[in-house]
Amino acid sequence: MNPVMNSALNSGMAPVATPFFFYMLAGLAVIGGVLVITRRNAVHSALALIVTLLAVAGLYLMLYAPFVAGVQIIVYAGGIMVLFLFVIMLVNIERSSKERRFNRMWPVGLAAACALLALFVSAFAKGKALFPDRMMTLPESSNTQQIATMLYGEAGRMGQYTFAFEIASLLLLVAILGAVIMTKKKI
Amino acid sequence: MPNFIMSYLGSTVTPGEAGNQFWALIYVLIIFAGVSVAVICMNWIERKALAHFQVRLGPMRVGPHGLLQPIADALKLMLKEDIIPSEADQFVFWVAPLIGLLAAFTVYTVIPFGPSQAVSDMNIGILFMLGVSSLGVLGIVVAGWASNSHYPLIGALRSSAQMVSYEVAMGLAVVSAILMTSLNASGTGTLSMIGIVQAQQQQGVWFIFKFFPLGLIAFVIFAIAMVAETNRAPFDMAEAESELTAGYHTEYSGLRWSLFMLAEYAAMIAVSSIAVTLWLGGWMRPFPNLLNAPAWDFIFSLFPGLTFLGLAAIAFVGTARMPADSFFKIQRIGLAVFAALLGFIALLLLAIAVAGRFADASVGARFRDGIDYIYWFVLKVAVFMYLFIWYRATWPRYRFDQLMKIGWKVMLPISLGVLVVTAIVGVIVS
Amino acid sequence: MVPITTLHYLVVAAALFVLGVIGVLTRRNVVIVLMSIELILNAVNLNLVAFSRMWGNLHGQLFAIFIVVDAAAEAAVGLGILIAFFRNRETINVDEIDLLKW
Amino acid sequence: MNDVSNRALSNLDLETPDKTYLDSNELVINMGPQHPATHGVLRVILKLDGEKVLGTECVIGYLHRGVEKIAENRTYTMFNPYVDRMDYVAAVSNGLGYCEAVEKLMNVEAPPRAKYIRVILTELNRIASHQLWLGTHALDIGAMTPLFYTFRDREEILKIFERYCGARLTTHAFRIGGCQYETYAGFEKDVKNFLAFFPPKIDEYEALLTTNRIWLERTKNVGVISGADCIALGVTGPVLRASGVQWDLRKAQPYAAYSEFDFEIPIGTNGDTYDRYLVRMAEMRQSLRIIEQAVNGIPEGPIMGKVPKVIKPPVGEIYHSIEAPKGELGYFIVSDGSTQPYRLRVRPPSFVNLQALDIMVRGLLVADVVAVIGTLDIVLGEVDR
Repeated sequence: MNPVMNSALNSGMAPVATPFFFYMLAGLAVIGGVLVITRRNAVHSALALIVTLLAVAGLYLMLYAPFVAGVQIIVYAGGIMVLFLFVIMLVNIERSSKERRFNRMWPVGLAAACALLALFVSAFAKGKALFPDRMMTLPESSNTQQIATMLYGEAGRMGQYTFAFEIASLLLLVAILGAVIMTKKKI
Repeated sequence: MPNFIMSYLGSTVTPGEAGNQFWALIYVLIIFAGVSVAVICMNWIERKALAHFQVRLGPMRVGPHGLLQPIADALKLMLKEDIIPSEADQFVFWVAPLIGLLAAFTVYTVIPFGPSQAVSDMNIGILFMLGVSSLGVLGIVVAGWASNSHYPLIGALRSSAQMVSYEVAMGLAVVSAILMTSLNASGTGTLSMIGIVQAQQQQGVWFIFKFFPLGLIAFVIFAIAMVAETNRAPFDMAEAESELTAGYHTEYSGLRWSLFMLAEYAAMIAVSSIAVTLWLGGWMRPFPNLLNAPAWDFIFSLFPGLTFLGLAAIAFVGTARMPADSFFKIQRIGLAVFAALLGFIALLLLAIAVAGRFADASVGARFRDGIDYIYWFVLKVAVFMYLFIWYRATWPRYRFDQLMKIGWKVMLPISLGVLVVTAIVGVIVS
Repeated sequence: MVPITTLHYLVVAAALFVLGVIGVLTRRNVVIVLMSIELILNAVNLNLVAFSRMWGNLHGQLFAIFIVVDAAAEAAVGLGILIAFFRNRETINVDEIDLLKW
Repeated sequence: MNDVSNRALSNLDLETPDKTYLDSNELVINMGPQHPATHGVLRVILKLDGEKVLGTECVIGYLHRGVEKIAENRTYTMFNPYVDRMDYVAAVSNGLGYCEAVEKLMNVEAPPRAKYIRVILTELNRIASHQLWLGTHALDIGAMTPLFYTFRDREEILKIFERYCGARLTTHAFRIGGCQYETYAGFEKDVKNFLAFFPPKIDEYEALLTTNRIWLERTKNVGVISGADCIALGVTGPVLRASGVQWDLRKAQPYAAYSEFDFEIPIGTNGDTYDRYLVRMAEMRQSLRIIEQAVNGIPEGPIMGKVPKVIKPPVGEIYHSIEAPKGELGYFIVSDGSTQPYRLRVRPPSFVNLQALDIMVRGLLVADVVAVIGTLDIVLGEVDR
């Protein structure tokens, strides 16, 4: 057994934040994002969005957030995007695919977005010092347990986010009811 | 270089965990080849078993007892013209089967064939698996839409609704099994596939028998949901032949169609692996804690070899029973060679078992154990695959609204109830 | 190569955010507008998770999970409104959805 | 009743029942003529709301061969084989109906032995037809296996046909005035063997389906049609009887030797697909009863009545109908005294029963359309003629 392997074995996990994977995933995400807003056909947009979502899930893995990555894949790629595709198929898009892609106010919108971009650029350029160069190595193997502890608490103590969690579940319930009522034909 | 290759042998963790990209790649290739071969075998077995259920013979012409039929089929499908309808959305039509295939095969990165016989041991293993296998529906939906035809569209709508709703019950059943992993001294559960099996080993019980009948109910719910999830009979609404001609792949032909089939069977094996891992003790042989003397290890390690020996015997009997006509000469020779091959594998496996017993080198013992683990895992999965065929031969097809009714009004409440009761019992016990 | 720092992730997130904003402001198809909103939410999530790693605690990841919950609720309600609207008006273009009452 | 016939007549009017909403997902689907579950070349245009059927329109005629017109250009004897090609799964029944109609027109009667042979073969054919129906119907609903079981057992019946007349499917078994062939040696033994062989097989089919949960869910309360609706539409056969109307021409207007046998007419109560299934299963058992009585009491004697070499019925017209496996099969023949019919009209049960499809499937789902087409037991050769 060579020493390199040994050290990798001992540290438990080799560092995953290699620049190559970062640039690949970031590139995929941004290209997907561009395709989402430029494709004429909504299904193509949805497929591009799925690519973006999966790439972002990969980025989460590189940020030592495996649980968030899993949730991203299950909820976003497996749930929300299927819902989107379902709705795209329900509404007839043949007509809209032949029409103008962008609305009449598109120069204004583009200008506003550019202004936002400029704001971001200036913020990142000027406030670089605000984002220190350090990258913590989070304990990956107990990530899920720690998130659970923060959500539900432990040893009979309420977690920091238990109340927020309950509110979120209430929000979901309301959303389900709202969606069901709105899509019903006759109320 | 030999040193580099050898470095991993004798290790007790997965290559992903060891950070060994070389062995991870080898494992990926082995799994890819293994799953493809398994799908081919499954194809033959399904046709044969289904035929015998239905008082037919099944494929008999291509090779002895049709053994070469899947290969002939694969060749035919590859050579067929790849038709893309002119009104179809070319790119999406082209890419849809690949999505399904990718999702089905990606799942295998975390399936534990043994404590170290997996590509990687992700600590969100089961979450990853559920998530990625749920991506398969995207391929189906998109294929149905891209065909630009009514039957595929209805098939796609059906399957998306079906898979999304059964995922809920499936997920809840899985959670109740994950709850059981935390019933150990430290009180921490795990989402890792390997960890789940090890938890069953530590607690000395397969989760299907844990808190009887809670584990059993959760398992049954999962077993039903996984049939619906893979669009197999009696839930094969998405490709219901008598209603929608062929459902979402009506417009597909040739290689692209065979990719859908490959994805479907790979997904079947994948969900069966989840069930085996969560409830049936994964790679563990029967009674690993009770019968743990080295002698028992040895006896159980003979099983793979004996199984192949049995298969070889069946093939030899088949050879002997073939008509003595000269017309069947080539077939007889072929079957005899196949039987000899099986016998050779059997002898090899038996030799490894014996060598592992007496030569106590770490690599040799590990190799023996590895074969043992993989054998028991594959055996358990094979039972599920047989059940899939059995369902298909026995039952009529559910109607779509009945399927949704069962999913939402029966399976979901039961799985929620099982989850709650499991949690309560778990708290009381610990 | 430059080591990957938090700022790298922030730049990716900013790019996704701006793309999302462009989509929301310029596209006519409501479905794509909703997808652009998902893009924006993802950009925010990426920021939060990157910050979580920067500070070495999990609050950012938790917030990301809450945002995913939010996104699911938003998608369900948004698409519900969309279907109800399409059923009544047979259009899904934002600039034709301009009546408060009919 | 009037309302029913109006609904049946407004078959082509595929209006959406509720117009308060512009429906977003109204879909028109063309089911067939190339479709695995339309039993041949039936084409059904379905108007769907999602998966709910709003209306149907049957397009038929893809298998039209002009059988009735051919009859006008053939002598009575020469036309006899053509009737086998209408309902090709129940060719014997077709031949029986035609031969009896011409006999009635000519005022001759087949001798008793011929009548008994006719009854045995016709009832065997009824069983074969029901077996084929069961297999394909179950396959439509998704159960593959019964198809192969029924085909395995149907083979025994076809073997008897083959030994009797040389043909398995289009038998051309009867002649005007009686039967052409005397029974072969061992006919009675073969039939008796079948009588012993078949009852356990019916139990086998029933074990697969009758109490199967999925089968019950798929067939109960699906495609319900009331007895009054059936009568208004002229639906006959097992479909009518499953709706609770006790109407069987074998009892109502006995023909051949049916008046001499003791059997029951199974009827249903709800008129749904499950009842039609039960009625046909019971009919198979009743057919066995008839065959048993016939084969035990078969008289000796001639097999051909007194008919001239050249069949030349007197001027006149006749309508004669029999209970085919699918319902009332009637022949209306107008004779101008020549060797060829002036006009021949067939009342095919499948064609008439198909009219009920629309009112049976409205409001159901696509999957039920397939089940209902299967339960109507249509044969397109007979619908199109």
